[in-house]
Amino acid sequence: MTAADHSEALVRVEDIHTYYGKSHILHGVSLEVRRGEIVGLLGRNGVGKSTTLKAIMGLVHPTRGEVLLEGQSLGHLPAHRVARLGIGYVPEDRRIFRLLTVSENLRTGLDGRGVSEARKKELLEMVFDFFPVLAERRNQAGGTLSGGEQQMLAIARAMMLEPKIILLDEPTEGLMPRMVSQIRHIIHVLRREGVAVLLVEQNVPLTLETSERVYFMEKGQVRHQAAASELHADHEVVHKYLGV
Amino acid sequence: MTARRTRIFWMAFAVILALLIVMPFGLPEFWRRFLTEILIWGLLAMSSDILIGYTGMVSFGHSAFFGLGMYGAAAALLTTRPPSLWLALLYGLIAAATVAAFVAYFSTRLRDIYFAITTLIFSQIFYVIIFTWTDATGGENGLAFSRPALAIPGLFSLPFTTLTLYWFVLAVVTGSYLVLRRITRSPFGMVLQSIRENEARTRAIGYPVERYKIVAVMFSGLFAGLAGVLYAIQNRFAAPDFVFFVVSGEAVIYNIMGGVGTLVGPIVGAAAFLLLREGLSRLFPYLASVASQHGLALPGLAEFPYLIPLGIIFIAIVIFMPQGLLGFARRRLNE
Amino acid sequence: MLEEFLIQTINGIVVGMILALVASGLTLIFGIMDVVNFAHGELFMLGAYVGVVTLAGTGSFWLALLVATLVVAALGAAIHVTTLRPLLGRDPLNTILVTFGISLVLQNYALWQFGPVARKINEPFTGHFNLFYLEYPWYRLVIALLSAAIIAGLWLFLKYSTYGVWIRATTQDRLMAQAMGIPVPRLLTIVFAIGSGMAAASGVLFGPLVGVNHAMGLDWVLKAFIVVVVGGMGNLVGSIAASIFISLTESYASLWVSPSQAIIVSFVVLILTLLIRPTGLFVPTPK
Amino acid sequence: MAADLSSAALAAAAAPVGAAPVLRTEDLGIRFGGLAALNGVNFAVARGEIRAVIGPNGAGKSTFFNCLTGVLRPSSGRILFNDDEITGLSPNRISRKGIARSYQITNILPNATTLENVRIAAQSRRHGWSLFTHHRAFRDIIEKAEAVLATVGLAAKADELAANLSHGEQRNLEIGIALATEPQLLCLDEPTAGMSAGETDDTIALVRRIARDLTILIVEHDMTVVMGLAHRITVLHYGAILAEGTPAEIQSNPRVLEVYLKT
Amino acid sequence: MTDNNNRDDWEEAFWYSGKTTRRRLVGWSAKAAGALGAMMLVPAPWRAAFGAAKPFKIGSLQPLSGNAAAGGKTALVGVQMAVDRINKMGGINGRPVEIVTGDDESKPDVARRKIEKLLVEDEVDAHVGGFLSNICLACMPVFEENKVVNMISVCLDTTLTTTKCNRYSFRPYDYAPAQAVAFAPYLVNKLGKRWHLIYADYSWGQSTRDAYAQEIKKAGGEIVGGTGIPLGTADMTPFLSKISGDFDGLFAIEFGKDGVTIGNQAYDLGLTKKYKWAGDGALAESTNLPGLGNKIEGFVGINRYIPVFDPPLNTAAHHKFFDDAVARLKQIDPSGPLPDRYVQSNYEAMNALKIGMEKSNFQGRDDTMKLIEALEGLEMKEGDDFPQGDKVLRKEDHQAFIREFIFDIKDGKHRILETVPKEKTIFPPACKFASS
Repeated sequence: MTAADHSEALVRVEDIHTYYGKSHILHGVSLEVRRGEIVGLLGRNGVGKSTTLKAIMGLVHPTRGEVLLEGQSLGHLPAHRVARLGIGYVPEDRRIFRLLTVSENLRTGLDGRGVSEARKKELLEMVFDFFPVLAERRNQAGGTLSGGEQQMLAIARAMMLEPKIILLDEPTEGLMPRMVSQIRHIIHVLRREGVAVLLVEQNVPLTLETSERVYFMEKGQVRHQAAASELHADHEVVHKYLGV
Repeated sequence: MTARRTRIFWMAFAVILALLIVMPFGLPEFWRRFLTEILIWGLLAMSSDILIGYTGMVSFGHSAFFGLGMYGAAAALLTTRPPSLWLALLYGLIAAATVAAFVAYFSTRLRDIYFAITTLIFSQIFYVIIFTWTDATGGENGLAFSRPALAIPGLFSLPFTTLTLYWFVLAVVTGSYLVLRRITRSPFGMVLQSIRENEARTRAIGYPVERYKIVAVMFSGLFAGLAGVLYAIQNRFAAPDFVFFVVSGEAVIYNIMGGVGTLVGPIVGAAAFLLLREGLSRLFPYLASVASQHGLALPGLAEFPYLIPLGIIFIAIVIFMPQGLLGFARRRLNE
Repeated sequence: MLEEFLIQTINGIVVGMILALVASGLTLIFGIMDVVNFAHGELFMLGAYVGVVTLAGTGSFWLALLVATLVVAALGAAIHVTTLRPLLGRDPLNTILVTFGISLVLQNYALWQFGPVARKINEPFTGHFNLFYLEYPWYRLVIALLSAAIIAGLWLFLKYSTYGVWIRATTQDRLMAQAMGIPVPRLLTIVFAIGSGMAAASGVLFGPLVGVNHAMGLDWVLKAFIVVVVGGMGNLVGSIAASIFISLTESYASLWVSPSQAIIVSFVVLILTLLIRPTGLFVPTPK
Repeated sequence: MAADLSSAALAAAAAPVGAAPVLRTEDLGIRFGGLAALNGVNFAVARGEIRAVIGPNGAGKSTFFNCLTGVLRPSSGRILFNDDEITGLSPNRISRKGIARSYQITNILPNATTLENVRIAAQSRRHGWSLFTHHRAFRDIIEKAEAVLATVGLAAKADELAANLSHGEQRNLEIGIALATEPQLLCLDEPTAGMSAGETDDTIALVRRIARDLTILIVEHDMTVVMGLAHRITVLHYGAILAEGTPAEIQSNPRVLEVYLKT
Repeated sequence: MTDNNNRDDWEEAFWYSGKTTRRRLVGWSAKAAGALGAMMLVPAPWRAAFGAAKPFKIGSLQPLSGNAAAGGKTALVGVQMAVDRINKMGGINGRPVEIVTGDDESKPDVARRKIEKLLVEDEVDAHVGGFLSNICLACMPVFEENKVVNMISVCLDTTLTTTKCNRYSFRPYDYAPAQAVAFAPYLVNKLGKRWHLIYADYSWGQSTRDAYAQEIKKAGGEIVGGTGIPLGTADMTPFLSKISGDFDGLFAIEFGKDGVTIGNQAYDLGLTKKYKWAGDGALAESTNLPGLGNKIEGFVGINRYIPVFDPPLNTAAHHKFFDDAVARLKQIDPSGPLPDRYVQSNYEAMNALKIGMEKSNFQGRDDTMKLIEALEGLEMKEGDDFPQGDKVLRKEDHQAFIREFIFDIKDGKHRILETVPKEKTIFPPACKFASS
């Protein structure tokens, strides 16, 4: 691991273009997330936010442009290699393994990385500390959890990789307000732990409140970026890109 | 399709058809017969393209339709004196359509691999029945019969020669192609393609999808049966082997090899596969004879199992030509 | 009548277990990889041949079983890397065709390499017990038990091992599994190798009941496919249940109707099951 | 909860055009496993009305649409369309009765042209079983399709592959497909999802235009759209109707503010 | 976190680096093929002896791949043996003989194509071969159409020389009715009166079953039951375990792969101990014996050929045939099988054709009618051409009648129990040639 200055970009996305079949999804997206930073990515449905996260993760390979992690190009590295380099992914619809138990879901990211048994235990304990409800349900099939619990499991599962950054795709979608505040809490905890977060959200207040910087996307491009603190005052921009 | 594209298409069609008409003149007897057979297998493959390429259903039951067409023709040719070409066609088509209707009624309730497996099981049922019911079907030995003449009662009657049989088959296959092409461009055919693209949406805009699928399977089966009748007429026998699911598998292979959803692709696929197989089966004996003319005896070379290189080439084609031989032209042929 | 019924029950279960062993490798490959492996019967046959060769060399049936499993598993891995990986993400139809090509190659290779004469695998022990009017060989029961043990081993592997958890995760969501750092391409190769190894093991186990020849895989593969679909693709328990179900149906049917009709009866039963439970008989329904 | 507000009679009485309800549900419910996704929904919409259905994610809005259009079979209750019971009919039968819908996630034929997408929908009422005539021979269908494309503003893109349209154009095509089936009731599921502000305005205008001859049900998150379009609004929450009323009433309803409008 | 990543590298090198690796792979296989070719270089054989004489082309259609490949491969050995011997001895009418083989892949559609290739394109002068009955039947009209003599060499189906007989096709070996005539008295008198028949449930099995049922009854025996088994059944136990009751013997009509299966499984269930165990000789063909092991001990069968030197097979001619066949079979199968009746009947069919061609001074297809007349009623004498024994090719139906051996299996080897002279195998002809 190269010693890195904290101001240096952890993840840098440089002008990526992606296609789905014939349709051009991303038209040159560029953004960066610094070490330990929480960054929001806002935009309407279908502007390419989720695709951006997938491209960082290596689940979609850009036809042009590149993704760099700590200055190293990820090239066309398959997603499992990207994951092991320290990027955690929490997808939009959570996509937990429904027929696997909670602990099996957590194990998927833990095993086979040469992590010592002791460290594995430690990680599990840590996660169960954050999410006591998961500890209670550790032997229950993932599919039987409630929506909020599934969301926690999805985040916990990503945390097991000890990532440098977590890509969070609409974590509050479909959650009750109580759960939403729990997500807010989790993001704060991640910040405290020094894990960077790239957060895609529809929930603007939550994003503005948790993020340090925010990018706005429109039509497959990043159109605007600003510090979250400025945006609290600047409803114009928010309205322009989100229509709220 | 723009008027210009239409004109180009029909010009190409006319040129290829003309080439096909005169082609046998340049060919020795065996290849005339082989060409006839390629057209027949091509028709079978084309019939299953209606399902694979246009409706998005993969049928492993086409051997049943093909085989029943054969046995239907056999029934007509064995029971009527003199054997009548038109009766053979009629019986064969009725047999194939009946079976297709039966199979379609049940199998179209299922989708994807379940549809495929159900059609496969149905064809196996017919296979077992035909294979073991020796009294009626001749069992494994099948049925042999004589070839009818090309006749219109009261007008003329010509015995088939290799050449006239080829033209007859070419006419039927060309006619079938035109009919199928028209069907795929009719409102009905557009619904089939809509089902392939998006079944749920097609249902949501008011189409009874199941009924469309049943009719599609029946049409497909009818043309598969037609291919069966032609095969019976060409080769003068019907055998249970043709009902075995492997024949359906071959039809699927021809489709994928040639390019699905093009109608002509499957014919090209059939031609490519059959020619490749024939060519490879000749290659090793040929190499051995060349070697022995140069004073070398290579024991075992002539008997080298040519199906091994066939398999390898086949695998390579699937891997490196994902769209099939004609897949690149799909949009153009389809509009 | 009762005697015949009991005998057919035992027959049905024994045949069913062998079928289940063949099918479980197939369903594993099917469920996780979307690969309809038409070469499965040929892997079964090659397993039997490797068994014959090892048995001739060492004299140990059990060693032959082990060697055949490992050799064919390695072959399976090689086949996967060279021919199936390039098809990742393509229409599953392509895999049907490629595995058809593989079966063509393997079958003709076996004929070429091993020759046309039927070979023999001697059972590791003989002996029988009396079952009403029949002498029933112990070995048949041992096959059933061994098949059950191998399947149970597979189940334990899937349940508890790291790779097992990964395989199950990948079955459910390949993309997400990859995003969790599971090396999916390698995992798919391993799964194909395991499936191939299981086919080989069943080939060796079944060898003593029949002769070993190049076409022996053909007799199983069709039925195994049907079983896999009826059991619910990728569902191990479903395949076992479906295997025993179809074998028992056929065995019982042979009590009442002629053998060929018995096959038709079992086919009809299968179609009915598919119509009633279109996605397989024993699919768990996640909420 | 709020049963007094949601009775069919009340809804009918308040309808702007004042006609009898074109669609009514009585005690509609559906369960998935143990979860009640819809629970005793009594709903009515009058002919000519634009009715918005809003509510948080997971409130049952899409499930409600799926029940109306036959994708899901309700576990209890009845659905009446023009006083005709349509509960549990297949989607194609319901479509033929005159209910059409657009989808939240774009649901078109991506590999067909824009015109073909609409034409195939228009053809569902006539000539669908015609086998041997070229589909281009049916001028009436093509004219109908072209008219629909003109309505949704896609006439210029008629020969473009649907997959190559922009997101906003695809959303409008989605509406066009539904319109081409000549419905009496059109259910729009988040028609402006993911659109830019300009596109959204166009779509609002489009919905207003087509609403002259139709009854429209619309599910939407974008409150500017909802408030600008709807005659009345129904708020769903946890599978039940939480409130119903004019936009002004809803905006000032404290319970609605609590569960939905405030985050 | 990166310590275990290397494990993936080999596969990525293969997979993700794409074309270069693939090209290398192609290079390897080309080299391997080259090496293989070099290994096969062997000096040329005799050839110059015939000078410019145009060889006779003899077609031989055999299943060399697919289900029936096992039999087809040994069958082809028989034809090759005969042809090599003929060429060494000066050919036929002063001209060498060349075999043109065709692989029918055990499929009738392929067979049909291949036979047309042999007859129409290669213009063979005559044909020796045919293994699967359905293929023989499917091809018969083509011989008639092209006016070419077809010496069938293995096909078992009775109707080939009865209801579907044909002027151009000959069967210079036995068929089921003749074997039944020869075998039934032995079965009834030496083994037992009451028989249960197990048969392959398709046309050959069914017609053979009928022949044996008729002859066993004629010999004073009784048929108490029958069990059909579908072709290609991997586990026959469910069918076999239904067989019970009080009778003397089980008679099995199975061949090839299914013969091996039933031999093993009937033994496993104790049926072969409980009942007398007999059947068509095809079940215990010498190429099947390795697959049957000791489970076939005591089986009594009938066959036209068995690879033993008991009298009357202790002749110099048979030794010559046997040694040559063993050497050649070793080349196609490393386990070194003994010759079976497929080798024998193909070898003798070719020799019968040779004699016919010599008798009619056959020069080409134009002489086909003369050749047919020469073959009709042809008497063949035991000797180097016909090590199996004397035979006659009956004029009325082109069916030969030959000496049959009733044998059992002892210590894994055939043993002659009784020799049935050809006169005692005669079954009346039932054939009407279409007048041509």
